[in-house]
Formats: sequence, C-alpha cells, structure tokens
Amino acid sequence: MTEPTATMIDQEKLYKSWGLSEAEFKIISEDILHRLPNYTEAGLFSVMWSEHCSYKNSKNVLRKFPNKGKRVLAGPGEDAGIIDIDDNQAVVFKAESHNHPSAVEPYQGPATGVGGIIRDIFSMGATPVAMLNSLKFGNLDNHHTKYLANEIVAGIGGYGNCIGIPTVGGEISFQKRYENNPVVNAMCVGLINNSDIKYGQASGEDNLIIYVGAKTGRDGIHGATFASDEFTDENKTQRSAVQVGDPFMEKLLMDACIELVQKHSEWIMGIQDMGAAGLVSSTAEMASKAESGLVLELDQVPQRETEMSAYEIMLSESQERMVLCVKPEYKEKIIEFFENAGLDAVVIGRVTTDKQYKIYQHGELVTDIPVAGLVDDAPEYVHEGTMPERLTKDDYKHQFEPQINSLTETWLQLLKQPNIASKEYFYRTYDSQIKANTVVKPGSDAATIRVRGTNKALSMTNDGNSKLVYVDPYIGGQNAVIEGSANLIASGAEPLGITDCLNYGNPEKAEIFWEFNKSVEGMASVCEKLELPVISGNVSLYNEFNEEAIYPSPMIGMVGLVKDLKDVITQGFKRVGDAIYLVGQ
Amino acid sequence: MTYKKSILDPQGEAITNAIHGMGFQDVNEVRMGKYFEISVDESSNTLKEDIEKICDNLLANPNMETYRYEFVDSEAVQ
Amino acid sequence: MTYKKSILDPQGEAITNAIHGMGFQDVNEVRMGKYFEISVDESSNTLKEDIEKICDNLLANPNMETYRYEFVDSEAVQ
Amino acid sequence: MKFAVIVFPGSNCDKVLYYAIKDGVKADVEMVDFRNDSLAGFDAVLIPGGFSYGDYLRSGAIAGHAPIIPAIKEMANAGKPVLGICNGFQILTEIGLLDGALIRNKNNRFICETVPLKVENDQTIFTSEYQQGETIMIPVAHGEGNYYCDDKTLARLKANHQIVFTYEDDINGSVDNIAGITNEKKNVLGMMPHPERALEELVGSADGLRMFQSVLKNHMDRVNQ
Ligand SMILES: Nc1ncnc2c1ncn2[C@@H]1O[C@H](COP(=O)(O)OP(=O)(O)O)[C@@H](O)[C@H]1O
Repeated sequence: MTEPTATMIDQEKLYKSWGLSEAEFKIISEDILHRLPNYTEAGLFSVMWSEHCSYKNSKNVLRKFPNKGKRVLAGPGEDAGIIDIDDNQAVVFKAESHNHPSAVEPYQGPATGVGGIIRDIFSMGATPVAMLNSLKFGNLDNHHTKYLANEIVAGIGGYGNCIGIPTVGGEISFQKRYENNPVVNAMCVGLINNSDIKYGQASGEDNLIIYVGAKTGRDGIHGATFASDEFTDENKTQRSAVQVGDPFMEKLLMDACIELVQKHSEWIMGIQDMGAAGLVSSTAEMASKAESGLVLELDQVPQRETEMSAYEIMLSESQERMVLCVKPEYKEKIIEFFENAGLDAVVIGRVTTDKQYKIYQHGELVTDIPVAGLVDDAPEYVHEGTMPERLTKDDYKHQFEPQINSLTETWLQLLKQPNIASKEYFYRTYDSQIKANTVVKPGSDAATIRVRGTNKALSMTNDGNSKLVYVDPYIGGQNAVIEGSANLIASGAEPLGITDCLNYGNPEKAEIFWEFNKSVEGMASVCEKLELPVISGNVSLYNEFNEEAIYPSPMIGMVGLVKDLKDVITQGFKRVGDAIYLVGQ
Repeated sequence: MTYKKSILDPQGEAITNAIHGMGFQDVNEVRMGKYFEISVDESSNTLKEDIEKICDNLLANPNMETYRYEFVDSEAVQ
Repeated sequence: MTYKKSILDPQGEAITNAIHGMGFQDVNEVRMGKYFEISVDESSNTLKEDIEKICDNLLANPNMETYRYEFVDSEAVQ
Repeated sequence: MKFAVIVFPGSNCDKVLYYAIKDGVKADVEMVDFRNDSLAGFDAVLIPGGFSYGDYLRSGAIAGHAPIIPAIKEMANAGKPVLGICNGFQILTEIGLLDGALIRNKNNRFICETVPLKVENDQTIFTSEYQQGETIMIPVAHGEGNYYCDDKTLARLKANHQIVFTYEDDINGSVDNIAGITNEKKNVLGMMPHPERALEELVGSADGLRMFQSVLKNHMDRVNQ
C-alpha cells in the first residue's frame, strides 16, 4: 500500500475517518506545524488528540475532583496515583476501563485490560498486590449475555490468575442497557517503598530510550481512537485486529521491572508502559513531562510482522511492552539484565533538548513535530449540557418508589434478583488467595490484604449504582463515594483515596454531558466533605450501541488503611445472642 | 481454527522456544489453534449453513480467527 | 490432538450446551482439541521421526491425548 | 536441612513457598533457577504452584523440559523429599515421577476456595504430623486439577497407600476425589491444594504448616539417628 500524501489527507479530509475534526486539522497544520502533516504525523495527532489520550471533552469536568491531600505523593497525570501509608511505604492504585475491546472479543478484551492496569502499577516501580473489577452486563435472560459474562469473567481470571495477583473484590450488575455494551473496569493496587517511586519521564540529553518486552505487531492500531467512537451494528466487525494478552510475558516483564527498580534504581530515569496509542503515547508523554525532545529509530523496534510502516509501528497497541529512559553508561548492564530475565531489550532512541519529536525509518526523517503540540495542545471542549428530558417531569422519580404490599413477598423477590444475589459463581473463578496475604476474601463489604512484614492492612472496594445515577445523577454520584467509604469503614479501614472509571455515552450529546457533569459534581462534593483525594482514574465515553447510551456509570475504586490487623472486621453476624444496633438515621 | 496471521500467538511462541530448547532447530515456527469434532445427525438439510453459523457466531471470533472445516463420515474418524 | 475418548472433555460439553442454547438441536456432541501448524525446513532427513518425538515428548501427553498429523506443502496452506 | 524452591519462568507461588520454609518452619531455603542443572547441597526439593510458561500448551508440559529436571529426578531417585504443589504436581506427572495426569476441572472453570481435605495416609515423611482420617482446611486454586488415571493405576495407588489426601467433596471431578499422591517409594508427593497458603489463621487456616514440619522433623530424625 502506498501512503496517501499530505495533500491528499488535507483535500480528501482523510483525517476525519481517524477522528480528527476540520478545526483540529487546521490547528495542527496552521498553528503547530505551519505545514501539512504527512501520513505518519497525521496518524500520531489523531490518536494523541483522541478523547482516550487527551481527555479533550472531559478535562474540564475532571478538574472538579479534589486531588490533593496530606498523604498524596502522586496524583492524576502519572500512570497511577500514590498515597503514603506511613513507615516509608505507599500504596499505588488506578482503575481502567476496557469496555469496547470486551464487546468485540469478550475473553481477550478484558484480559488485555487487566494486563494494562497491572503495567500502570509496576511502571511506577510498585509491586501489584491485588486487583478488583467492576462489571456491568445485560440481563442474564439471554444466551448472548450469558456468553459475554462467562467469557469476560474468564478473561479477567485467566490473566490475573496466570500472572499471580489475587483478584479480591469488585462488583457485578445486570441491566438491559448493557446488553451490547458491557462495562468492564479493572483496578490494580500496588505497594512501594517511597524511595523506589519512578515517574514516566524522559530527561537528560543523550539518555537512551530502551524498548522492552513483546514485539510490535499490527494489533490494535487505532485502539485509542476506537475507544473514542460509538458502536453500531454496521461497524461492529470492521475493527482493527484485536490484541491477545500474554500474561506469561507480562509476568516476566513485571518481575524484571520491579527488581530493576528495587536493586538498580540509579540506572533508570523513567519507566512508562505502552498502553493505548502504544509507542507514540508513551514516549511523547515521557518527553513532555521532562520538557525534552526525542529521536526515535524505528528500524530498531522489535517487529513481529514484516514491512510495517512508521504509522503502524507508532500506533500499534501490541501488549506487554515497556519503555525506559536510561543513562547511557548502564546500557549494556540493562540489556543483559533483561536478557537474563528472558526479555528482549533494545535501544530505540535518545533524549534531545530541542523539544522536537523526531522519528527516523530506513534512514529517512518521517516525523518532525513539537512534543508539546502532540501532547499538550489538543483543544479542550467545554460542553453545555442540558438536563435530560425524563428528569424534567415532575412525577419521574415516583415511578421508582417501591410499592410494598407484603414485606415477605418483596423480600423474597429482592433476594432472587441477580443484582442482589451472591456473585460467588463468578468470583470463585478468581484466585483471591495467591500470595497468602488475603485476610478478607470476596464476599464481604470490602476486601482486605495484609501488608507483609507489618501489622497493617489495606482494604479496597469498587462501588457505583448506575441505575441510581440515571434517576438522579448528582445523588447517584454522591452515593457512589458514600458507599465506597461505608464499605471500607465497615471493614475496619480508614479511607485514603479514590480512583475512578467514568463510563458514559457520547459526551457531544447535551443530555449525556449533563449526566456526566452532574454525577461528577455529586462525587466531588462528597470527596471534598470526606477529604478524599481522587488520585487517578479513567474516562470511557461513547459507550453507545445503535445510538442508545449505557446508563451513566461512574465507578469508584477506594482504598483504605487498617492500622492494626486486629481491627479487621468482616460482614455478617458472628454469634447467637449478640446485640444488633442500627446506627445513623 | 487459528488466529489470523497478524495476531499474536503467545502459546505458539512458547512452544517454538521449547522445541528449540529440545534441540530441534529445523522447526521455524509453531502456531497453535483449536480443533473441534462436531458430531451431527446426517438428517439436517441445512448442515453447511448451520456449521458456518456455529463457527461464525460461537466457535470463532471473525475479528481475529479464521477456520476451515470438512465433513467426514463418522466411521472414518474412529 | 484430542483427549482420549474415555476422558471427559468439559470444554466440549460446554460448547455443546451453548450450541443447543443457540437452537441447533441436531448437534449431538462436540469434542475440542488442539491443532498445530508446525513449519519446518524441508531439508531435514529425519522429519517424520522428529515430528513424532516432538509430539510424544512435548505436544501431547500420551496418558490422556492422542494425535494425528499430516505433511502439507506450505504453499498449499496459505 | 536445606530446601530448594525451583523457580520456572512464570512460577507465581514460589515466594510464598519460600516464606513457608523460612518464616513458617524456620529452615534453610534457597530459590533455584530452572537453568541450573544440579541440586547438590540440597536435602529437599519444592516445586511451586503457579503458571510455569503461562501454562501454555498444557500445564507443566513445557517446564518438563527445563534444564533442572534431570537434577530433580536424581533427587527423587536418591530418596530425597520432592514436593510438587499445584503446578508442581502437574510437572511431576508430566516428567513421570508421579502417575496419572491433571486435566481440566469437570465444570470447566477455575476454582479458588479453602476446602476440607482428608488425610488418607499419615505414614509418609510429608504427613507424619497429621492424624490418619483427620480433616484439614487447605486452599485450592486451579483450573486443571482434575486428577485422572486409568483403573489399573488407581488399583495400584490404593494397594500401595499412595493416595495421601482426598477432597471431602467432589470439587473438580478427580478420580476417587484424589487431591494428592506419592510415588511408590513415598518420597515424592504431588498435591493440587496449597499448604503454603495455610500457615496462619489470619489468612484462613494454619493447617498447612504441619506438612512442612513433617518434612523437617523426619529429616532431622534421620540425621540424628
Ligand atoms: N467481579 C467481582 N470480582 C470479585 N469480587 C466480586 C465481584 N463482584 C462482586 N464481588 C464480591 O462480592 C461481594 C458482594 O458484592 P456487592 O454485591 O457489590 O456488595 P456490596 O453491595 O456490599 O458492595 C463483595 O465482597 C465483592 O467484592
């Protein structure tokens, strides 16, 4: 295939099919480059400026969350947030959505989602200690939903069990709205010694960029753009190749990166995982954070397929890959270190001071653009939002008030609801005990993991009731945070902070945007009151199928500190004769 | 049924490495796939279509897998 | 490669149930196995023995699995 | 007494097994990389659970060809204790030190739970600290833990008291609910449940500790004789 020329891209408006608008293309060519971008460059802009990478539609709303606090060591902007837990230790956590890939490939989609969130944790230098997941499916009354639910749960378990991180908690619910657009959010929690923390930075002139892990193939090209688009029957099968997770490779990568950070911290300036938008996103962000430039030599990038173009190599979302920025004097040692761990590591570039992002392939300069333009200059959109029609009706909420004739009857009906019944059928397939630190397993209010070698423990939970958010976005948002904190407190923990996954429909629709904005305001208001910082998170918009959006589905992931193991509490009555109190209003 | 050529086959890669470790250097590559024996009543008129529906909608994910199938007399397989 | 007939194949069973759930009642049974494409240089003189060694020692567990193989020209498979 | 914990690429229960020896029974223990070809200086071999080589192809199959395997066989033949847990059990059947095979769980799903096990034989170096017939609580976590062997082998295992642990309930379809077996000489034990995860009540059960204590005690007794 010959690549379209810059003029063709401009005149035939090819950039539109990659998700760039005319106005955005104009900013790129007139304000940033002062020329037309070539094919590779246009591709880089299109993924970096997608909602998934740039948060252009949501940034403005996300600023409403508080993200500072006495214990916060790193907040949004890093691969994961970090909170101090005393004794020179910290907890690192983040959640990530993988909704679209899971709809397309219900085993591999969630599996690669789990792989991605684990990389976000160990790329900070932390050791992953636990995972959670929040799943929303259609009603279990049809074949397709059962298939999706079983495969998605198998995919999550398959990856987590293999890599050896306990999956200790989560939530699962069923509503018709999720039939064709399941919500799959995964959260990973890690531990780190404060002195080992690493940031994703590419700093220091002539320091080297090293690529480690799996080879690059043509998988998942434009995955980030795809996550920023809606589903329809029509485009269902036209997706770029799905990724297959390789938890074995990731285990090698994880162990090696953690050992490197713990034993040879001085060799490395920064580490970053290659997630959405692969090589371009990881390296450009590393350069942007350090306010430096980069030169990449694509011929050095390990490739699984032949004749890959620069565009394909840069945009590939092949999994299980990491980028390191290292000091040149340690190059041999690092390569040898990874080889010994059974991993390929190669130098693919170096840090410069001109703040330009330059890519060479076959000896030719194929990209030369300012780092800042790519990473920081994506436009920000402030949407207005209008209250959804349904909420303007006076009697709207009344229809959800329960009509109870017989308490017994209603009680039994409630218990039968899949949304209320035990989820053991699913979570039993997750290894929740591996590492032998799980003090409270799935099945209680929150899961609790002891911090080996101390008398401390961490409790964690995933919460959010999307039906409630649909009925009242503000209160539904508030409730998600309240439920999370209540679950932690009921486990004997003091809530430390929050990560979130914000799953909604198309934000360009005024009513959807309103729900998004209001529910975030609700969550933020409780975060302020309870002094809970939001230290990381993820936004997944465009969750629609044939124009119908999912319910507004914010998911709160919360972690709390149990200062003394003897304070751990589990749900459930303990002994006959114990008194029962009702506390609160 | 196999993954499409462009899709990563981690199992195949691990197997190839193991085979090389065993000293068989002549093996260039192994790709691993799935194999199904589906036994059906001959009576069905729509056999071919049914099998393709089952493959396309259940057994294979057309986004990443390709398959081929053949009909054999069940006696022949034993 | 498949499990020996005497061995339970839970994956095959799950698939059979799913197929029935889709409404294809004509399908009696599905057994699931593994399929490998092994690409080798033609040069080797001991091809047949090598493949059997690889199968017996690595790919199959003779306690529970059986296999058959065939040689095809790589052009033919593409 | 010095224990070796074998580490294959992808092993993920190696560290906990190491802690079980170091902190649990406070004995000498070392992690041994799969690329080594000798176990000289060790008195016992522990093969951890997890997913060696990702369990790709078939659990334990690829690990069965690692350079360390001949050394493990030597230890077994020399009568030294060899314990394989979960993936370790799968590897021991793959390399022929134990009979049978571990196939997919009957219900086709991974299962993680703390389950009651019955001690069927307390006359081994691994189980002497337990009582015959005692019920102990040990976690399982596996997708391919369904123990299979043919009738002849089963009869032999029974006649020779090689069945050491059984599940009280049929959790995965194993023949005769078998959870753990030894070789004929009873110095090689393979079991699907994870005793190394059951060392403290804090994490659910301390019943696994006595297994490691048995091995240590029997070794010391022999040395002191
Ligand atoms: N997907 C899942 N993965 C792991 N554990 C889960 C999952 N879904 C539910 N659980 C566990 O089941 C228990 C009940 O969950 P849930 O019904 O959400 O409780 P609550 O309403 O009290 O938060 C919790 O311990 C939870 O961690």
